[in-house]
Amino acid sequence: MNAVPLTHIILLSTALFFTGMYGLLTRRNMITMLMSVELILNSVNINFVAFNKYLYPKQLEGVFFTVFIIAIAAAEAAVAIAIIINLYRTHQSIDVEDASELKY
Amino acid sequence: MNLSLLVILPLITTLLVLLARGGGQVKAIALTGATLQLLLALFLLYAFGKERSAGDHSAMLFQANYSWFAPLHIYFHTGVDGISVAMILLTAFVVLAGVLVSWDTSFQTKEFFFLLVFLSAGAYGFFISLDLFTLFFFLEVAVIPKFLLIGIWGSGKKEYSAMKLALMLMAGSALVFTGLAGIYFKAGGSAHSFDMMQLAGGLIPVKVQLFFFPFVFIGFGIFTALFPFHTWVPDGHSSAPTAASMFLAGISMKLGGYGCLRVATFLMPDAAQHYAPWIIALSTIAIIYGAFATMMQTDLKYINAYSSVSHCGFVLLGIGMLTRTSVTGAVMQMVSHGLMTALFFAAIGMLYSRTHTRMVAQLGGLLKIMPFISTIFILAGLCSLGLPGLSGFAAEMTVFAGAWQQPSTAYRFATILACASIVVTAVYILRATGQSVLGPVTDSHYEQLPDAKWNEKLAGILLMAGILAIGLAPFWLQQLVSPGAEQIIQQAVKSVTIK
Amino acid sequence: MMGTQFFWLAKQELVLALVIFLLLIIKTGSRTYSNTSVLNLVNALLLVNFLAGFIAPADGILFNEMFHTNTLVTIEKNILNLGTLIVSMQGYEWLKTHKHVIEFYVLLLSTLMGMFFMISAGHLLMFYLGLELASIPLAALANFDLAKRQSSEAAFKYIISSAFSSGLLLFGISLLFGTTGSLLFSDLPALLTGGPLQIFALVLLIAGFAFKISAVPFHWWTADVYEGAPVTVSAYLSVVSKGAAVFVFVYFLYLVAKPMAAAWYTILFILGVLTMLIGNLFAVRQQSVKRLLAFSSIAQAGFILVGISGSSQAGSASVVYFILIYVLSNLGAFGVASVVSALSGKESINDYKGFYRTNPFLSWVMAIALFSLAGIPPAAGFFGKFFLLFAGAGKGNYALVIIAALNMVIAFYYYLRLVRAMFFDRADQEPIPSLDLNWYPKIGLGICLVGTLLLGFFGHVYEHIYSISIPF
Amino acid sequence: MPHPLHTALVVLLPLAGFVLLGLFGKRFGSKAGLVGVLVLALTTIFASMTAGGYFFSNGTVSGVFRPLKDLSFTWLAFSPNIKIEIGTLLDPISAMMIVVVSFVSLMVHLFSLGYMKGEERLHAYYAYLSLFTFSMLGLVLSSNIFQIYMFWELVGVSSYLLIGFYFQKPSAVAAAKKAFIVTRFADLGFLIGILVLSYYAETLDFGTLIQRLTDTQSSYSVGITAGSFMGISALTWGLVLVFAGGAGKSAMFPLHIWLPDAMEGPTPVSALIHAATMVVAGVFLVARLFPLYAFNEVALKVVTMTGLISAMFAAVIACTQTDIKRVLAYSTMSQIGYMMFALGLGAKGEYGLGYTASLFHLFTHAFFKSLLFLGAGAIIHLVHSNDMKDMGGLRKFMPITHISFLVACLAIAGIPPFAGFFSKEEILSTAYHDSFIFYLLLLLTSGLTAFYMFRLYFSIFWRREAHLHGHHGEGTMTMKLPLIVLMLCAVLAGFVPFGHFVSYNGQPLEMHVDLLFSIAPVLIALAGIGLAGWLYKSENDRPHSLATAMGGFYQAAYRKFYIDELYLFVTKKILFNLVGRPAAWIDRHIVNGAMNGLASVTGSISSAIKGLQSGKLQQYILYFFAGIALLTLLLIYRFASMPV
Repeated sequence: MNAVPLTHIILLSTALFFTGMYGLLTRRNMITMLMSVELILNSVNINFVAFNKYLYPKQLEGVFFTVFIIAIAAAEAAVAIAIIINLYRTHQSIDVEDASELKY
Repeated sequence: MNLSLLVILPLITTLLVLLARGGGQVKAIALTGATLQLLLALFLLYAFGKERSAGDHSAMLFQANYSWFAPLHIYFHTGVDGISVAMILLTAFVVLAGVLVSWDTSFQTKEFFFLLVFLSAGAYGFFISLDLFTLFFFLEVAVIPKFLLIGIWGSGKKEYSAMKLALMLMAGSALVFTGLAGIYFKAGGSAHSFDMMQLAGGLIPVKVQLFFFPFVFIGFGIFTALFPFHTWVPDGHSSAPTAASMFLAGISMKLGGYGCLRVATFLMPDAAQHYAPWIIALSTIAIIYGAFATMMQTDLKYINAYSSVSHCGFVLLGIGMLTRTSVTGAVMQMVSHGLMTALFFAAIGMLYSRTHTRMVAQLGGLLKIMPFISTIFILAGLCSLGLPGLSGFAAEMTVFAGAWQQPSTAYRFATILACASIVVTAVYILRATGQSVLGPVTDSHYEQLPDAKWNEKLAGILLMAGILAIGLAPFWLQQLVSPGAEQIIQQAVKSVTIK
Repeated sequence: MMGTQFFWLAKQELVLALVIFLLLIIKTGSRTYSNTSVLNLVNALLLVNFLAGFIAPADGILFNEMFHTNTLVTIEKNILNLGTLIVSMQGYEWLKTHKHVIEFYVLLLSTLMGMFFMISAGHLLMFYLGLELASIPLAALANFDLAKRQSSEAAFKYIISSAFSSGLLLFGISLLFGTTGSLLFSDLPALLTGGPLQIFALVLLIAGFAFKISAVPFHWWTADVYEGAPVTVSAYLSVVSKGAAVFVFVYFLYLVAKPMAAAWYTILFILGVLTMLIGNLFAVRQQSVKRLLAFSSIAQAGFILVGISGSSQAGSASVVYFILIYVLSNLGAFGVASVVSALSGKESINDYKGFYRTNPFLSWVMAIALFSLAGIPPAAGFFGKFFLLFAGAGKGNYALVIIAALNMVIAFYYYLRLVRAMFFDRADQEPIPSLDLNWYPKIGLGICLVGTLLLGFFGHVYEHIYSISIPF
Repeated sequence: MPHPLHTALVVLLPLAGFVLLGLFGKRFGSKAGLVGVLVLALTTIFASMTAGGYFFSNGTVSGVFRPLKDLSFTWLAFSPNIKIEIGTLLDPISAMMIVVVSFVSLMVHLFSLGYMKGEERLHAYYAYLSLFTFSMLGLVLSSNIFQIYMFWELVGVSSYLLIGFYFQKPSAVAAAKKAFIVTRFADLGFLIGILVLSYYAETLDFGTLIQRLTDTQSSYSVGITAGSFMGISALTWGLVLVFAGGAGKSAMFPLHIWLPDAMEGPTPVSALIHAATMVVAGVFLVARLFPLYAFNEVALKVVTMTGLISAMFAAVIACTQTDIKRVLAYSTMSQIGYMMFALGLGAKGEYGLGYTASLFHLFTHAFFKSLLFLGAGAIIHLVHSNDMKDMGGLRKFMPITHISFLVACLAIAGIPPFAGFFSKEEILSTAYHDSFIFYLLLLLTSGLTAFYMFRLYFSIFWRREAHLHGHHGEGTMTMKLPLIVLMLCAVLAGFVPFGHFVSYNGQPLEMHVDLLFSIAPVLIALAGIGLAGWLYKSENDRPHSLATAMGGFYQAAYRKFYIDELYLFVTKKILFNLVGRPAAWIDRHIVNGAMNGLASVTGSISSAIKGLQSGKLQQYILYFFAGIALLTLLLIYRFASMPV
């Protein structure tokens, strides 16, 4: 049952987190960036679930939190995509480099 | 009497100014308000004298204490001693004169008088405050009107000057603020207080004093043109409209001097002793250096502005010398310089409004064309160079006499240098008068120019009356101020004996 | 039992929810409605909402401590209500021609509701939900100038930044959960030990807050979003959204993270200094009024951090008091910028040259607001800032106070630049014409002006706030 | 019947005149002069009554004159001890001075009626004259050293106003400025001297000051002699500094440069201020503090030497000038040099002969010198020129002026029985008793005096036949009358038994004229007159060839020994260029530059970091994350105490 230790799962989530970070920082496509953010959120989800399962098995807080995060991530993605679509209308591009008029 | 009236009266005036219709009404209201202020100030003088002669020798009279921000121990605590009364009188004189000389303002009259009268409210509030918070509040209240007065109605590079003045004064306030924070939290254990009368009894530990005194002193010093933080003075004064120049030099710079005295020296006597050599050194530099710099100026307003640097040096010198006489002299110098410089600026403003130049070289022979204006110009000059019978003499001599009471050779040397500045003063004053109002008429257009109008005459006469009242009979001012000075100095002297 | 209590304690949220539902019904129900009537209705409802906040404030908890409220919380929500009302009135000129007025208000009020839940949160989950409810619709709002490129860019930057920041915040919460096993505010203090993971969690959480109140180095989105978004939304962001985050931040630090006070004090110190400095330095050379105000609001956040760092009852009271004043003064400034932008389309400082000659009232509102932001009496900002910095000084960290005080000088410079443009300079091109305002924005600006001028003089306002604010 | 009130009236009447004329002068129009004269006449009457009363009834106690102090009130109290008490102090010298001052002033007022007729600002002129008279009378009656300083300054400013009366003439304005500034500079010494003396004596009152500091037993005296700076005792410092003030007002070398220029003022003013009254204030001041000076060898030496040098120096220059007023100015300086010299020796010799001699000379000099100036005024009024080259043969046109001028010249040359003879005799006698060299030098100077005065006289009244066309006569009666009155004084003043009234210790001092002693001075004076007659009585080229023969020395004297140039160099080149200009420059560029620099540094930092806000979202995220990473590292390093 306990074949997979908590640290491994934490490592996984950390890896996922940094994958997300990496994607967020390097991808120029806005949709990909949005996906990278989702990765970060998912690493958090893994954390919650793992902590809940391994450390505080009698509680449900972690699990519930995860449920809410997933729900909200969906809402967030919806709004973000709407914004990106709108941005595409004005910019004719979803390259993040093109959306850098506001500066200094 | 209720001291708050001094603040309320100008505030009501400003309100009425706002509600007034048309320039005429605005002016009439402002004039009435300023006259009432003067009457109130004179009544205060009378009431103060009566109370004192009735045997009330408490440090501050007419005290009133209202809670303002109770959790922070902030009170609206008012009270006056002789020093404050003297400063209030000065304010009243300059305000009325300022309103009078601005009579011809036609551009945005309402705003102009609103700001002008509003400034006076700040000054009164400052002088009656016994609570550091309210004092600081009133110190800063004046910033906006000053800035706007210079920037809107000023001349020359007014924007630059207004910015510079506002920023440097703000920097001064920032330093004062830091000092206040230190005093508040470090004085006497957990009993946080802003009340000067409570803080005065040597409540602030010496270490704290030594750390925070420079903040407070330099902070207020910036207001009163402490070298090398005086550079706003020439620019600010020269760009400001006449009434604002009068106000700046006549009252606003005095806020600094008063603060140096009432807050820095009174509350932190040990530090005042400790830093006295620095204060004296800086003020002596300001006196001499200011005087020499004045000598090279060619613009009348710059001349007066730089000479203010020099003259305000006397104030700081008097404070730094820390004797009863010198401190009395410093206060007298504040009053005297306030009146004198206001008169000077008024005269310059009148000349400028007619000839449209302030350059000494372009003026000349105006005594014949405008005898009244030229006469007050010359009289202001004579007061500035310390002619007996005018206020400058009595004040400066009191500073010198007080300074000389310090036996240290270095202090004596500083005093002699300060005395020597009166020669330089004579040089630049006589150069300025000699070239601008005396000598041949340089421009035939000047021949047609009119002399002072009733309002200008009244302003000149008013300020002259003040100057003469001190110059001919300085004893009343000296007796008014001296007990207050004594009280401030006592702290410093006491702290020496404790050491 | 539970029923009535619920109605009383969550009454502000409920009123808000009713308003939102009403708007949705109108939207779905009627096909033809005029913008002005909607605006009349909404403003009236918002006024009712604001006034309702004062009725029978009660203390209590709901949903197993998930939700709590007390007089302080009520006042905080009222402040936010007031801010929203003013924003709405000032946005009148922009909204009356906008195609999606109802949607605007639905989104706006949803975020407000999110903030209410955030403030009332007693559990990190509740807090997170409130936070997201407050953030996501804001991104949509930022894009509300639908045809403008900059508006979309701003919205995109905001949503991604916000999502990233909540990702980090959640990561922090997950670590907190991992190390303590509880996310209930009342349990947490006892469980905090100060281990490395908890410190990491703390940093992440503070970064989440810092993002919302735009503290350096988590502020990068601020200026871009403020500039790109419609002015009304920027105003809302800078005042209401920031205010709500500050309230929760204080609550979190003072009550929940108290055992780690030494650690967060250090963070606040660093962030405070950086925020003031960077905010001011960037503001100094801005040409756009909105951007100027954006950086100014960043710098203000620095001052708020100084106040929070005071770690005392005076500190928390001063923060609330400051926010109240800040709401009025910042909305004064944004309000003028908003009507000017809506009616003349001008947004640069140079455009404001000669403004005083054509629009004296707006100039005075702007000037007083700016002086208040700069902390110059008699504007209330003086009192707010004085107390904030004083609270900071109470900790004995005078270096912080000196830096803050000197920063006020720099800040004063750029506020004066704008005042100078309005009052001193003559316009080099066509000045902004005399603007004919509807009475909504006029009232909105009037409230700001009067409030900014008079608030400082009523000592018992502060006294009251002090008496109910969070002790340390 | 000297009543304190009378003494006060002596001072207050001219003040009232000043206020009246200053405020309402315009209303009087051309009558302003009459008002002035009337006030001054009253003043003179009160002054004479006061002085008469003092000398003849209440001044003496058992034959010795005692100072009378009256009407004292505290004007300004610096500290409980050191306070300015305004009051009057009557003693022999002040009693003598009020008479001289008011009398000469009256004469000048009278003379001005004619001289200044038709002047536009006549009321201002008379107002200034009244102001001056007030200040001068106040000065001599001062009972307090600070009071004297105040009036001292007032005298200075009224002199400024009068010299610069023709304010549209740049040279007049410059001269007035110069006079004021030079004396101001000297007054600095006076002021510091007062501070030094009062610090040790703890009083400002003359009587108390002198009494405390001369009492060698008192702690005050011990203190001031013990206190020293740079090896010189505080008393010496104080006295020398005070003397510096006196020397400035009295135009002693090297502070004399203002006096010749001051001749730019209206000539009657020169008669009043620069001949009879203000310029002798220095002598008066030293006399006032004489007991203290007598106490200090060094200070006295300074006084003596200054007097001697000035006397000789001015006499030499006077021989070469061609502006008649300048000649008179240098002559004044020379004569005051005599007075100073004698005063410096006043503590020696028989019963302080020098003291009496000095003041006696002051007394007689006042009459004949003001007479000379008024005469010169009358001449200038006629010729409209100051230069003796434009004159000659005027004796026919102005007989009264001629005679009075001659009498005055004889008086100043020291020819018996004119007034100057007696007083100069006493001074020479003082010198003779002290040092033979001094005596010889003074004798030579007195020869020079006779020479230059008669050079002046001959050049004006003889030399050539003049043809004046359309001149308006010698002047009005009001101009002639003062000449005649003063001429009488110049003849008779010498016979006043001066020593009876004014002496070092208040006891009468018998002065006697030793005929044998008089031979040498009179002879040398006659020689001077003879030489002058030979050179200038008729037109010839002897003066020119003599001047050429003297070469460089003549040039140097003509150029006033380049003292003015030296001053100009010091002020314009050194003070203006090396102090003033740099101060102004430093202020604008360095101090102000530093303030502006702070602003621009802030601005450039701002520009330097603007790239951080690049507008690129991914960079923002990076910074965001970097911020978290750094904070975490820092905090874990600092605060993490225990493992997870």
